[in-house]
Amino acid sequence: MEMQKLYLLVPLAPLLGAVIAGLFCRIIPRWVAHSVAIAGVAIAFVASYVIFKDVMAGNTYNGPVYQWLTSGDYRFEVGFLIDQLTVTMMLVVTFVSLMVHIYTIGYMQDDPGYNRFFSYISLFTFSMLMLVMSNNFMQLFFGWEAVGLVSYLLIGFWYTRPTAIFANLKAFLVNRVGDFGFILGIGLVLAYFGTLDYAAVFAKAPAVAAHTTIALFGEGKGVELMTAICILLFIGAMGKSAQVPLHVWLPDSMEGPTPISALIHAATMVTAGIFMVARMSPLFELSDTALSFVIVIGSITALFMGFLGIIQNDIKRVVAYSTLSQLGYMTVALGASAYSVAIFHLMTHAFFKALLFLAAGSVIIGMHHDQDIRNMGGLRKYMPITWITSLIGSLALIGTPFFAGFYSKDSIIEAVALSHIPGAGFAYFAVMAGVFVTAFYSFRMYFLVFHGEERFGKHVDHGHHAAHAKAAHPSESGDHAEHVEDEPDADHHGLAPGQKPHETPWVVTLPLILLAIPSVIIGYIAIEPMLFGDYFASAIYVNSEAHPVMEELAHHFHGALAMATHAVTTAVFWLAFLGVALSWFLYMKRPDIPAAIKARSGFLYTLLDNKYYFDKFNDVFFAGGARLLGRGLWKGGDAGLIDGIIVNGSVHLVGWFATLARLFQTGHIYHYAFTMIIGVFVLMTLWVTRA
Amino acid sequence: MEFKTFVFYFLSVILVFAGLRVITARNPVHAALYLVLAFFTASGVWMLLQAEFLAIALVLVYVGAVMVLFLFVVMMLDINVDRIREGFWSYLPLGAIIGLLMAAEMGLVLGGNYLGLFESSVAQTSADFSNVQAVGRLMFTEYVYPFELASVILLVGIVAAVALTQREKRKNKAVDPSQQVFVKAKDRYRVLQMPAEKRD
Amino acid sequence: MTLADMQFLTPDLRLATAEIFILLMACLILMFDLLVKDRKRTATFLATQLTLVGAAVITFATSSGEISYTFSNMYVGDLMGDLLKLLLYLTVIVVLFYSRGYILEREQMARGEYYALALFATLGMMVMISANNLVTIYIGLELLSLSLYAMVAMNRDSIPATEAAMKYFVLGALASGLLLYGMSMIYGATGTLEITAIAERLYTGQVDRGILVFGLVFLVSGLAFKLGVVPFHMWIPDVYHGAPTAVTLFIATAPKLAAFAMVIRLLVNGLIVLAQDWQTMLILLSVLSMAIGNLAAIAQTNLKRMLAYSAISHMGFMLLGMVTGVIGGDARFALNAYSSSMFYVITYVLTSAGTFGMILLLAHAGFEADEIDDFKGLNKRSPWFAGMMMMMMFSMAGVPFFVGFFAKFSVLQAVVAAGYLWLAIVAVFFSLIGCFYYLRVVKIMYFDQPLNNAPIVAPMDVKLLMSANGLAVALLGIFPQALMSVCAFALLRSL
Amino acid sequence: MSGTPLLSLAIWVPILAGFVVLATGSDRNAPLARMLSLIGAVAGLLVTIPLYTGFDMHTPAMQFVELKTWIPRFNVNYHLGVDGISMLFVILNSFITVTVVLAGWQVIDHKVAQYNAGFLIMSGLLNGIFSSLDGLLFYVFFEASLIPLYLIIGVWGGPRRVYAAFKFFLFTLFGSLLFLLALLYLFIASGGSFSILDWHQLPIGMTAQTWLFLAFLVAFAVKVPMWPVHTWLPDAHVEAPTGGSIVLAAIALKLGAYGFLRFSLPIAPDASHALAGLVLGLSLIAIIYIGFVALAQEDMKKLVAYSSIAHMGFVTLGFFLFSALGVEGALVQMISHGFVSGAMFFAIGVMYDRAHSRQIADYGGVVNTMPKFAAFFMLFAMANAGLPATSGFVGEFMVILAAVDHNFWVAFAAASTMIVGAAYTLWMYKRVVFGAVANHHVAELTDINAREFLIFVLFAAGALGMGLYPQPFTEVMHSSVNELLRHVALSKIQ
Amino acid sequence: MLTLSHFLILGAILFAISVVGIFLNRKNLIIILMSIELMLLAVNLNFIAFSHYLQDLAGQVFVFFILTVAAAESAIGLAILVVLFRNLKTIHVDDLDSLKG
Repeated sequence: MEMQKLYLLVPLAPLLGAVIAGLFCRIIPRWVAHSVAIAGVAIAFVASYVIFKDVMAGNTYNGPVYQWLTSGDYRFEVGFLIDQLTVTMMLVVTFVSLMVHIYTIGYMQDDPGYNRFFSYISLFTFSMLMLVMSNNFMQLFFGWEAVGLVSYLLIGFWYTRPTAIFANLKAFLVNRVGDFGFILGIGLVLAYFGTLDYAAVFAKAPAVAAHTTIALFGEGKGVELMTAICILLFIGAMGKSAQVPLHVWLPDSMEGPTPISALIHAATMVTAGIFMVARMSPLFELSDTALSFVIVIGSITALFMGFLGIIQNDIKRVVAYSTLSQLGYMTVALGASAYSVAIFHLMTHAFFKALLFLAAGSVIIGMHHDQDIRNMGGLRKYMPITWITSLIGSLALIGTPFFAGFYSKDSIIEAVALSHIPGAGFAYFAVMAGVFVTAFYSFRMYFLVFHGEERFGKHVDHGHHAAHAKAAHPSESGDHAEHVEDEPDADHHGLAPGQKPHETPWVVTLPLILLAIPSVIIGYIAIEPMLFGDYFASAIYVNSEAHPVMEELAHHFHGALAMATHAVTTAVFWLAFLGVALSWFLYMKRPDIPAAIKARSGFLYTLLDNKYYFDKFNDVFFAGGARLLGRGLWKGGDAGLIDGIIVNGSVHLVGWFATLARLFQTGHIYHYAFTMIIGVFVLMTLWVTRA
Repeated sequence: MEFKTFVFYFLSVILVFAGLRVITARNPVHAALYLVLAFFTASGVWMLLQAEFLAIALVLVYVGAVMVLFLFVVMMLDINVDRIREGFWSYLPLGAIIGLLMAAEMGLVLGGNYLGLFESSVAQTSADFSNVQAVGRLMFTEYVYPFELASVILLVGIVAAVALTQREKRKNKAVDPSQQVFVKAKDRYRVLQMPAEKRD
Repeated sequence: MTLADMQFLTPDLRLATAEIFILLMACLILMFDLLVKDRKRTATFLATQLTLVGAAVITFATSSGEISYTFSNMYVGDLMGDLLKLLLYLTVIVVLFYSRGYILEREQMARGEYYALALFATLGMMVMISANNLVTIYIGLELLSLSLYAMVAMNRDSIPATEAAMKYFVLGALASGLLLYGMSMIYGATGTLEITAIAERLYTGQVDRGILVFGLVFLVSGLAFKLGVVPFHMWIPDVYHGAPTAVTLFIATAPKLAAFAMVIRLLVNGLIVLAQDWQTMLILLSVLSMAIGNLAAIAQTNLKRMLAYSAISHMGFMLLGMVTGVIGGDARFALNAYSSSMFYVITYVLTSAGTFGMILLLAHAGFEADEIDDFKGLNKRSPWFAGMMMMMMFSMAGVPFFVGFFAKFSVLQAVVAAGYLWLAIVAVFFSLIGCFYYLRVVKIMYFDQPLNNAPIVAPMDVKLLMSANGLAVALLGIFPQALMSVCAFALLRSL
Repeated sequence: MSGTPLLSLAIWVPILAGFVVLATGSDRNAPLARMLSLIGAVAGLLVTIPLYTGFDMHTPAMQFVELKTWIPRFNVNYHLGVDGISMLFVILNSFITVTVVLAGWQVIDHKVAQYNAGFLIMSGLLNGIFSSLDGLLFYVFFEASLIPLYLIIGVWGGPRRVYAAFKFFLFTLFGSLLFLLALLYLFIASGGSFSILDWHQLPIGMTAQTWLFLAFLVAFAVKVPMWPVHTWLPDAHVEAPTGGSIVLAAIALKLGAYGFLRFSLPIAPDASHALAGLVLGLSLIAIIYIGFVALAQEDMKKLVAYSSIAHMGFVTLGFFLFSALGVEGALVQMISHGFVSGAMFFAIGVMYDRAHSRQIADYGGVVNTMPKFAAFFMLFAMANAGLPATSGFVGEFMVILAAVDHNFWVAFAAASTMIVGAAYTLWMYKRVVFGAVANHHVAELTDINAREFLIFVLFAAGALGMGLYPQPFTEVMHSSVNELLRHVALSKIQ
Repeated sequence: MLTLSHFLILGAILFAISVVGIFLNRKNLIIILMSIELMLLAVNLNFIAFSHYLQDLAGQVFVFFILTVAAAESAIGLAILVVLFRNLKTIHVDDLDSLKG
């Protein structure tokens, strides 16, 4: 009983913080808002920790909170499933969230939307917790959409920026495309299992899956039910976790304030998809086709999004593309049936990616809201803490042995190597290549920001922000001074000539440090219990006969230390090393070469610069096409055919008949008499011939 | 051909001719006179049918009263004869066709020897049978109700005709002195401006 | 028939007391009026109204509820007749009230003759209602028609009025000729002029059907003229439009009751055996009326003219009830069908009186208020009367809760019961079109700005009567049962 | 309590209040008229509360039944009663009336009494529709409710109000006249009964059922409205005053859908099954086609009007899945749409009152000057896009799930609203609310006042309450819906 | 041998003539009034013929009433005509078209 109240406390504490900070955002002072919000998340974190301990003691829970809806034979409930998987996610979410909350105090201190911002991120925490703690698909979907909503709010936080409100709409809609598949998947689950409760569905799944095909494409062209369900659910995951081709929203979502980007991309929203697939492992295990689909999509994302990271100049975008790539890794792991590895990577990635984002934010503060890495360089001297923590994060990201990222990433690569699922071969190539690419662009950014020539303060605007500035001030010449305060960063970004960057205050650096610690050690600590122990035994199901990846992986595993020391002998390590070395050579030693390559590579560079034309295609085909279609249907169908021809046409026809009928009334007696006589005549003719 | 039949055809031809002339006559006076002719011949036809009272009444009432009234009005109203033919010929074919068709159709229905009503089946009334008396008796007994009402109709005819056409004369030529007192110069005369030449 | 056979019974005058009373009073008023110096003719007016009230009392008192004949079966007294007569008096009383102000402002009409003619017309209608003989029907019809011709022309300096009178007269005479021709054929086929006797002879057979149907065509044409259904409707728009509104009001209301009675007497009482034939003819006319009436009304700008076309369509609709009485020789539905028609006519008369009354209410010297645009912004000038007019319009359009809906409903019900689903669809379709122009009047009153903001000046009695009329339309819509059952009962006891 | 004629009160209290308000006459007494209307509306709402509290949710039978003869000549009765399907709409309608009276409080400054009376009378008539158990009584209320709305659109509407009012009236009348014929047919076929409940038991041949179904379909499709007879709705909405739009969207559209449940499904079940494909097809067209059309709109009201059509597409879709989940989902969608679309129209009205434009292009950056408003508007925009935790989600969710059960591709098509619906709503929101202040009109906007705040709170309470805990709304439906489905499953052909 | 049909057909011809007279007439209104008289004459002929062949006097009585009514009718018709002439200064049929449409 006691624990159940605690479960309830975990999501409700941040919700309360969000509600107070949100509803009274115009009344309460800032300190109240952030205190309330931080307190809420802190309570959630502490409670999560208590629950974690409880779960470790073997007390899992699965039960309803209240009955949301009943209809026919179906019952929809709001309830919690608390097991190892859940509690891991809860800890990760609340911890990262707490860090972000604290960091926000410093980062947003000049922003007039301070209170509102706290409300949003607390609400986001709440949504994410609802998502991970859910024990049924309905609530999962609720959390799923709710994080979408908050991400929409957060990306559009600076609502006067045209790019921001464009990005948030895009994010929401692209996510909706995923949700579209997701809800259909849920629908199929309900249709064939009669319930949305995880436990019940998982219990029935093998029996139902064994002999159920559904005739989606006409009679005789059945699709295995499980394949259909899993692919549809995964489409949802593709939206949330930004897998190709639904990844397009993520880079643009960098329009939000940095901590948000961190929160969304590192720990929470994007990992929802990974979490969901892991949660659905009992279903995915039943369809090899679906797993193949997952692994192929994941590997494409991992490799090709990594390439894009190479050419980005916006510090946050580089990190964003690396996130995309890492999400691809996780997805690949899922596809290889290594769910626990995916979750493991999710966790380590949460720490080091949050760290990287927050560090990037710190740099941005230090640079007075200039985000272009070409304007940086040599910041090491001015921002030591940020430098160190960034280095740790980058090392973790590229998979340096002993760092957290190493353990998880290496496990993924090995798992893929061992997998026999169709598409695994391509996936293996992709992840291997990805290692090199990741190392290259991570350190490209690192070197450009922290080392080398100090390029700031020269007032060289690379044009990246010009658009921002312009769009944010459409009426700069006007007298709207009062609006300037709404756009703090737009007002004074970049350092003035001669100005030096400075280290950020402790509220910013403290989370960096706190995040740096797990980025280093969590892999070493957690790999054994998480991957090879029975930690996830009850939460994740793997069909070890069909997909013996984890068992074989365990075979090769001889302890965390051994794994790290052994790494030097693997290709993975050398690939990463090569990447770092190359970036050092190109950006530190011979900075002229990249420009030359850029100039020569022509088509390839254009392709990358346009992000494989996904955005253009979507803009033209989907957005433009939909508007065109809408306009066509409106003007042609509604206004033209229905109203114009049928409705108004009938009216005109009636009007025409009316005029005609009037014409008969000529006013002349003889016509009147004639009409009467004709009447008699016709009647007479009809009846006389009849008689 | 029996004499009665001959008389019938003879009268019928005149009747039809007169009828046609009524509607085609150029001058309304002629038309009225043709109508009189029609009434006379019709009266003859009615005689053939042994409706002596009505035959006489037709001549008396119609020719004697109604047609005179018509003529009187025709004379009274000065009618422009010039415009009379306008449009007549263009409508004639259609009108004639409809008329002929109608007559043909009616003839088709009425032409058969039906009801077993032949001249032979009609009992010849005795010479002392008075049609007038019979009709009169019927009128004042069984038909007393419509008879009274017919009188009301005549009354309505009178009332209406008077109400419509009577111009009330001013009964009194006196002028109100109070109005006379307030008379102004402009009430007494008006200055008219007339153009020297007629304009369009 | 020989003289010896004739057995004459002294007529029972009691049955016809109301007619006799009206006749006497009309003559008295005619004479009395000569003595009256009052330009307003208040005394004449009051005497006329009292006459009608008196007639109502007499009719009520002498009504026995039984079918009884007198004047050698020329006259029939039954419940339907009594009911229609009572409604007739009421209608004429209302009409005269509404008209009073209007005719006072038009000097030539404000004469004793106007009232006398109105009484003669009423008498004519009473005769029609109680007729059981072709002669009586004809005489009654002519009495009504001649009075109306004169009344239309009463405003004799008005060109439209005299033109309307002339058209009415010529076409009316033509229609009389058609009716008479038909009667002559019926007479020839059956050998009698008495309606009940005709029915009997038809039942016993041995009557030439060809000539009967031939006569029927003419008879129906004559009736159709009186009802004003297509293609015998041509007089209606011009006469309604041209006649002084007070007379239009008269023509548009009371004679519909008489025409209905005439249809019942001639076709139902007399020629029910030929129902198959005349029903088919009437279906034709009815559909045409609904079509032409509703369509042509749309294009009108003159309210009187619009209402004239609407009257055509309403009479077409009313006929739907008359054509569904006998289905395949089965007369089970007759009572239902005819009583729905009767209900329709009565409610139409009520509503129609209100609408024309509203025109009279707005009219004043030199201003006819008969253009639709004259009603612009009426809601601003007088919300109350705008509301009344709106109720009339919605009632005519057949929108509940107004009585017009129940009228349409009961007729449609009869049509559907008879299995003429297609006919019901046609009727409904044209009602929809018809709805447009009623809505337009409401639009003019409510959505548009007034052309002048003058408040409505009218005597209190007229205002009260108008309000009562409007409320009756609404109240009968909420409680239609009483009138419906009265109609059904009256017909039950009379057929 | 059982003796109190609650339904009669629900019908006649607002109507009488309407006449009382009318009696206040000219605009000199406008404050009095407003106060009386509010009292009338609130009283009307209060008398409906016992309908819920006293409702027995375990029986499918009609409750609070009142039966009096009305027109014995045609066996027409004043027969009222509600079941789990209709009861909620009576309350919803009375609730909406209160908001409507409040919504016009300051905005309507001419013919105040007539305006408010129009809404009160209409409220009573609409309650009458939902509680009629007699076919003719239903029809009478159904038709009569056209009049007040016609006047409201026409008198207080926008520049093209005449066209819109006529179109509205004639379209709906067109449908309802065929409906009348269907009623008459049933009257004859049932041997002279107008009782809807009797009709439910009436065996009817397949041909007759088909024709009846089609007649019902036309009538209700116009009212819902379904493609292709929907074009009156955007016009009516655009021209109607705010209150008119609210009632139109929140209640009037529900009449058609309600008609399907009361008439089409139970009276012609075999035809319903046979022609379900047709209705499903039209519903899907409504969802997809109209969704795209909404995307192209430049006028906010028109956009929301089109979105209403799309949402009502879900309702008809849900009905013709013949499953409890689908039908209840559709009912939930109807109620939810009452809150959400009402609120959306009110929000647009709030902006219109200030800037006198409904063109999206005339706005931009409203959030800068009206933050409170923007927050509420966001909530309702999200609800309109079907976001979980708002009522908009529940119905859509249920219907989509039910549709998957029926046919995957139907669900696939229906679920596309997830994308398109979000696209048009949020795109509009973005263009209107977000961004920098677009022009001086926007700069001069003032944020919502206490009255508007109150109305928004009322709507928000409905939308959020239903989204978070829909069970109280659905549990009262179960018995009735199950009974209905049982009925629909039985063949009427003998 | 005269039969009923002879008279009826004569009546029919007269009736047709009068009808044509009414609607073919673009001339003055008086001709129309005369056509109406002609039409009544045709009807009367029918009645009398029937009366004769049926040996029933009722038809003749009817004719008597028709004659009476026709007389009154002509009086009123002519009165209207006179009034109309005073207003329009014409009784040309074509000029009566102020009411139409």
